[in-house]
Amino acid sequence: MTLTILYFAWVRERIGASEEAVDLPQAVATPRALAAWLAERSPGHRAALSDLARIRVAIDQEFADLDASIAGAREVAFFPPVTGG
Amino acid sequence: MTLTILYFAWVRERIGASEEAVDLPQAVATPRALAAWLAERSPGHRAALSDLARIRVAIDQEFADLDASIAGAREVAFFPPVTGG
Amino acid sequence: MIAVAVRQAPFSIDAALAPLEALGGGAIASFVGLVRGDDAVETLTLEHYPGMTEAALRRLAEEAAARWSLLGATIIHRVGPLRRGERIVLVAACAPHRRDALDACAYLIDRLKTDAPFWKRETRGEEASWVEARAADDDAAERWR
Amino acid sequence: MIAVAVRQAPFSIDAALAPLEALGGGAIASFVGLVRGDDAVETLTLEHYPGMTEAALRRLAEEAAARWSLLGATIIHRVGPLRRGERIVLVAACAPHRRDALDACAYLIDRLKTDAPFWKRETRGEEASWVEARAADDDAAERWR
Repeated sequence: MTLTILYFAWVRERIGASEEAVDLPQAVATPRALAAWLAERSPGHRAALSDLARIRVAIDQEFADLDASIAGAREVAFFPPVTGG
Repeated sequence: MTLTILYFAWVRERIGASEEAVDLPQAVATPRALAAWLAERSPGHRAALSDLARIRVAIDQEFADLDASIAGAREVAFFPPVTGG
Repeated sequence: MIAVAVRQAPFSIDAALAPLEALGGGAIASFVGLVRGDDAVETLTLEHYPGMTEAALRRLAEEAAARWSLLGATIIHRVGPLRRGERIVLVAACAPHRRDALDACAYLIDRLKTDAPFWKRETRGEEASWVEARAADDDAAERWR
Repeated sequence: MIAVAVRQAPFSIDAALAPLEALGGGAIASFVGLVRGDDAVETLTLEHYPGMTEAALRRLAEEAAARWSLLGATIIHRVGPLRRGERIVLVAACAPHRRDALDACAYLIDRLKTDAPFWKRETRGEEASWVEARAADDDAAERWR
């Protein structure tokens, strides 16, 4: 399964990329598992995604829980709590 | 004592004047008494000022009670409840 | 900064809010009252009590500024004949943060409805009538006391 | 009528409210958020999640329109670098009567703070830092649930 991963704000800065396409092992079924799997990719990924208390997630452009299912998703985004307005 | 009396909205229309200067007998000490005294001036005054439940008052450009004192006032206004905004 | 104005001519909201935007706050809440288009009213004519009106509006703005530590407040009220869709009134409050600005803005328009000497006359075809005061407006003003 | 926009360029409040003023309602409440001038921040840079942002703003406006029977709602949010005093966001609600417009306007800005994917970065001199989310914003959004 190929998934688009998006990063915003300091998550993006630490990883050094705003977007990547990944081929996901079937065992990775939630944003929490996905973050742990992505953290192996580089020190930047690890720095960005190790403290999940500071991370929020959207699945296919909807806010989602870290333990939601990503089965069938096309796009998952990781970012800090929002600060607009 | 010479007093300026002002009328607004339908009070003004019924009386047919927006302003008049009156020399007040000393016995007329409140807006309520003043309205009764003015009502004698013409049928229009009577029509405008007979139902005081529908009338509001300002003394020297401050909202006031019908039974407030008008001693020393320069200007008394009679008008319907306000409807701005 | 307190600014109040009673005028016949139309006003720009951008121009009205510009002095508030210059105060350094992060929040401006504003309310615009319009001549409604939902009934047969063709013209609304606003009469007021010159002198008393300006003083009443200024006092209202000062009360709001003190109660919510505003950086500024603006009230503009038009008088004379107005057509459907035209702006009647603008109230606006500027504060460092949004809660103060939002609450002060609601206060300003609720209190203006009962505490400022304006009167509205509606014209429908040949017929003209003075608008009656609404008990709901008294209730809305009362909740701030 | 629902209108939402995410844009870099400045916007006019008069122009933003004109479509709401054409709806025949008597009340428009609006809120403008500005880059505050009370600290050493020189530039605020807004990042967002294209696609998700517009959908989130539209849903927010639709929820407000349903909850208060609005005639219309408008949200404009800027992105990119902004200087002190510049407008960041405008939310506005139009209703027949003022209470609905005022409440819906407060709802729109409270919910936008927690439900729309924007992030602010502050620049002070040579130093840049991402703005931390505020617990007070969560509380403000929570009171509408």
